[in-house]
Amino acid sequence: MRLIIPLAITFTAGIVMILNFFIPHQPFRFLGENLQEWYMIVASGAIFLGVMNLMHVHTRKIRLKLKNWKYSPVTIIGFLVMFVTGLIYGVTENLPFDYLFMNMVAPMGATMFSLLAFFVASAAFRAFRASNWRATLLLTSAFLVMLGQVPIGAMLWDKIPLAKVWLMSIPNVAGQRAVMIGAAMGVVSTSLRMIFGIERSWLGGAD
Amino acid sequence: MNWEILGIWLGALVTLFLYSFLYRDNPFYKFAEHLFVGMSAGYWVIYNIENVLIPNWWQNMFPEGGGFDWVWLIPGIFALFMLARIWPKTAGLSRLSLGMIVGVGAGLNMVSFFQTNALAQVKGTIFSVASGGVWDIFSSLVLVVGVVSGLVYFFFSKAHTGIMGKTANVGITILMVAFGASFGYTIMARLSLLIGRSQFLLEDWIPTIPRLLGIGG
Amino acid sequence: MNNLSALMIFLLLFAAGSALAEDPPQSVVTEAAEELEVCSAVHLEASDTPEDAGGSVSLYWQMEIDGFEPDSLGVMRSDPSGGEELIVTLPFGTVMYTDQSADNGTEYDYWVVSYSGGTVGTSSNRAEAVPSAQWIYKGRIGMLIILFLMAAVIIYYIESGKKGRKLFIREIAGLAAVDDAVGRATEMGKPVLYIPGIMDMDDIQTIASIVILGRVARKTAEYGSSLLVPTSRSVVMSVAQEVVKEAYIQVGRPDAYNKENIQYLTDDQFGYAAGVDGIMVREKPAAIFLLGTFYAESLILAETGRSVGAIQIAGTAMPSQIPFFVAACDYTLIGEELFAASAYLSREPKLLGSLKGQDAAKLFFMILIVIGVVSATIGDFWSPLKSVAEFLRKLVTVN
Amino acid sequence: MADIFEKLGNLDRRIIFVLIALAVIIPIIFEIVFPNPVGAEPSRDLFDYVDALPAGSNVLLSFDYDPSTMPELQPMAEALVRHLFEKDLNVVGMALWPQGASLGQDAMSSMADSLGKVQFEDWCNLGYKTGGGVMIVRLGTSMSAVFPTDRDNVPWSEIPMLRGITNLESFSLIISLSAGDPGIIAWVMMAGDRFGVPIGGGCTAVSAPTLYTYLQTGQMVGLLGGLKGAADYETLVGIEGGQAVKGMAPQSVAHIVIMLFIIIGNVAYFTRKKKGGAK
Repeated sequence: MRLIIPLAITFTAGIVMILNFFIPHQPFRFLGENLQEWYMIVASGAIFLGVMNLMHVHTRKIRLKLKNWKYSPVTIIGFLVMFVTGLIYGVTENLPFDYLFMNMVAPMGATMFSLLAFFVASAAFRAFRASNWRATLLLTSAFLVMLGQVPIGAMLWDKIPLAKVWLMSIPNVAGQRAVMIGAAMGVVSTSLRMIFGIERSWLGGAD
Repeated sequence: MNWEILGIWLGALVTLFLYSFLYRDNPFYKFAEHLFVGMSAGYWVIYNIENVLIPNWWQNMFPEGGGFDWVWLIPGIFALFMLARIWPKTAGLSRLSLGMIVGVGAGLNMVSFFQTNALAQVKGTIFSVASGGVWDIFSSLVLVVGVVSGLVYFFFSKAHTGIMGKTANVGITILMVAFGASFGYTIMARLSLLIGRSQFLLEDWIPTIPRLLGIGG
Repeated sequence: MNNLSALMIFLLLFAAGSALAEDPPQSVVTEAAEELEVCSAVHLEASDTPEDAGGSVSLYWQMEIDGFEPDSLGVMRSDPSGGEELIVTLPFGTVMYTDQSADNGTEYDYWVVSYSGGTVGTSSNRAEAVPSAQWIYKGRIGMLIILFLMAAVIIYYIESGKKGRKLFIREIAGLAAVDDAVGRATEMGKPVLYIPGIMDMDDIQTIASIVILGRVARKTAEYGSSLLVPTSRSVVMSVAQEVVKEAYIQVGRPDAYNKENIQYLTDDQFGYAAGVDGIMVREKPAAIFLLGTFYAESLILAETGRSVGAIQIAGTAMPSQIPFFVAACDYTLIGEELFAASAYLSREPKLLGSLKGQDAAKLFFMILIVIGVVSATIGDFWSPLKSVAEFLRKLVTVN
Repeated sequence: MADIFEKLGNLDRRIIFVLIALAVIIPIIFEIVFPNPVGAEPSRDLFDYVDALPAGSNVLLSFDYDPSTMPELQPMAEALVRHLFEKDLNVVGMALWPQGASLGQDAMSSMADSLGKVQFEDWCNLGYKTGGGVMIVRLGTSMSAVFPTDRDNVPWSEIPMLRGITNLESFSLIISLSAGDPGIIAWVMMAGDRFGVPIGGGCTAVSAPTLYTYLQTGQMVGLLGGLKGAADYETLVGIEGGQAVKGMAPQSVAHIVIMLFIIIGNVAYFTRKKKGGAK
């Protein structure tokens, strides 16, 4: 019983969003556009739940002196500094909030992102072994494309860049398409199961 | 104190702290990681307030010219239901908001995935394979066979044996070639990021060291 | 009538322009420019904005190039009652406008005037239009039909599954390994780490991942190993708490449920990656699940997980990230396999039925592709078949 | 001997990390520049197409990007503009992205100064116009109607080089430097397919694979993909030590390091397998 109303809301919202795509007429247009915006507002508002959880986890860690609790104040202070400067100064350029973002948050993001340069190398070293013929194909195609990306490929043989273009535009496109079409079927079927309440474990309900 | 140089130093220090993770977990990384989680969480809260809650909600509910648009109470109430999770007694209300979120997501995803992931891709695969030279014909055939056999690989309700199994094998083979190519191709973009960070350290940060020590300009 | 007047204006201006061009000395041109009118909009076309909720008229025009340039343009409208109004002032250079303030079924007259020095200089031809609302996007009918048929087939198989029809499902290696992975974690006394992707609850891959989380949670509850779920979204955290708690209750171990294990880190993509990396190296999980929507952080997580020696089961429908999971994880659910997971793990007939429905839909598309390619190819030599291919392409075209 | 391979096969990944870091840092510090031979690639196709255009032809260059993708696209813009000027082609610039107009202006005016080209006679910049694909279709009927003036409000009629230009069909080639949507795809579908104007382009590495399909179908005459494409064009045009060519040095070294590791990994794997088989 406690699931009936949420499921009814899911059903209504889902059907409205689908009809909105096919029917330009009111009220679907109005409802469809608004529902998307409403969703955004609810999800944005929910971020307070998250940060409360974050604060709770770290204060608890400090209180109970759990492993690595000494670092928890760093998270709490980091959060408060951003939150308070943001509330006081807003997001205007060159004010403290923006300064902290540009000089700390953004560089940290860029650094984490750039770790990928190292990880692609270690993953390639470990995973690209010609252990069976399928793995050999994976390895060969990766190797050819890498060669084609840099001048040394063309130095070895001027057809290598062409091989790269072929691999990227034929087998790569074929593979991506198969994955995409298949995934779309999965999405349609999963969405249907949600909208019609066939799968309801995500609401914490029995199946 | 020069704010610009301080900014470069802050950026450089957190960059080096995070890179230290490549060696192994250590206090510097732990510090930077905890700082990053906290600061970015703070950033996103402010971002959500400034870029969604104020313009998309508050200013819609109380338009500039004065007045009050009651429609915008609805998302406000749903958001409150969501926050009602904080107290165990009212936690059940959040299911109503979850129902809304999942419904919108399911409906929206269903049509958009179906359009861009299925129909557009099928359309792109319907073409004549008989154009161009021998090599072009071969390429076109690989493309079509690749898509169709790839789809056979994803069949769940039939055992992959006999002709079905052979076709699925062709499918997974083409998928592997595709994954390899995609992996090899992406390496360049990933290296560009590292080059960017290295340039920051080498060209922006290191030159400030002699200046701070009073050597050179 | 409208066309005629437009033509006349155009001819007049053209005549003025060409007469001017014949004047040879430059000084004369400057003098003449003062006599010249401000250049006006021409070829104004007004039509009901197609496929909308009504109340909207699309206007297109061009600018005459001979003459001096106006300060701004005004779009004028009159309705049958005779009332004239200026609906918008636009900067010079604009060549299109959509009037959103019209009433359905009313016949409006539109014209564009050029302002110069605060006064109306010239005006364009008049164009009339009647706005109306439409009930369907014409370009999407084909998609509607296919989607409806597919939904019907999937629901049919779900129903037949419910009725107890025996349904087969092929082996999916990554899912067959779930038990082993959780069991291994229990033996080693180490936790299981579950990453539901970095997107929010409106993302269908996240939803699929949360459903799988429910099944995995039941296994960890049965085996008695601890389950860590760091999330990047508040809503996902809430749902994950709900789902895991329910799973522990169903298995009869509500005491073993620990709310603190399901925590929010940050919405930031790489902040989240940094936090999860930290959890991986410090908690040293024996099994890691990476299921949901992933972007560039996929390999940051998978390589770190690999380095702590965990069994990793990944799955995503993001084509660009699958290669990295394939390279760094023990098992990878590719695309649709992620969506098949909940059916596979639960073996519930109604869910297995939906898989059967998906297969039927794939078969339909495969046949569509094969017929399309064959008819397009033969169509190159024997034209009647070309129209078959054209028809199929049109069917799957969405506007 | 076999022990070495055993060790190599299970190499500590931190050794790989160090070598990758060195591979990137050393070329940056020492400003190493490698030769960049260009094979039979889509970038050469574009170069050859431009090279074969008769002097005095009109070329439309659309700057459809913003500062975030400058590292990849700006070197392309500079190399392309230089080539177009050297071939005495008339270059008409425009932009589908707001900030593209000024980025294009930078590339064209600096190159024009050094090559002695005159604005309004050899080149001009029509600026940015909103509307993407719809706007392109209108360019197909009349250019001056959409662009009554250029970027700096100089009227169309006062720009001498535009006299012979009525619509898109007046151009021998359209080149779009594209960071996304609207960009090359809009040009191919709206200008190439409808009006039959040849389309060439340059794009970021990320979007290149999608666009390769247009090369295969002949809807595009050539394509510069990412930094490599930019470096190719710089080489073909003969720019010494260009931005993109320089940027390719750390890329090349790091790629070679990764490839060497893949080879080492496989050699070690097969040596061990052989040893295992002999037992």
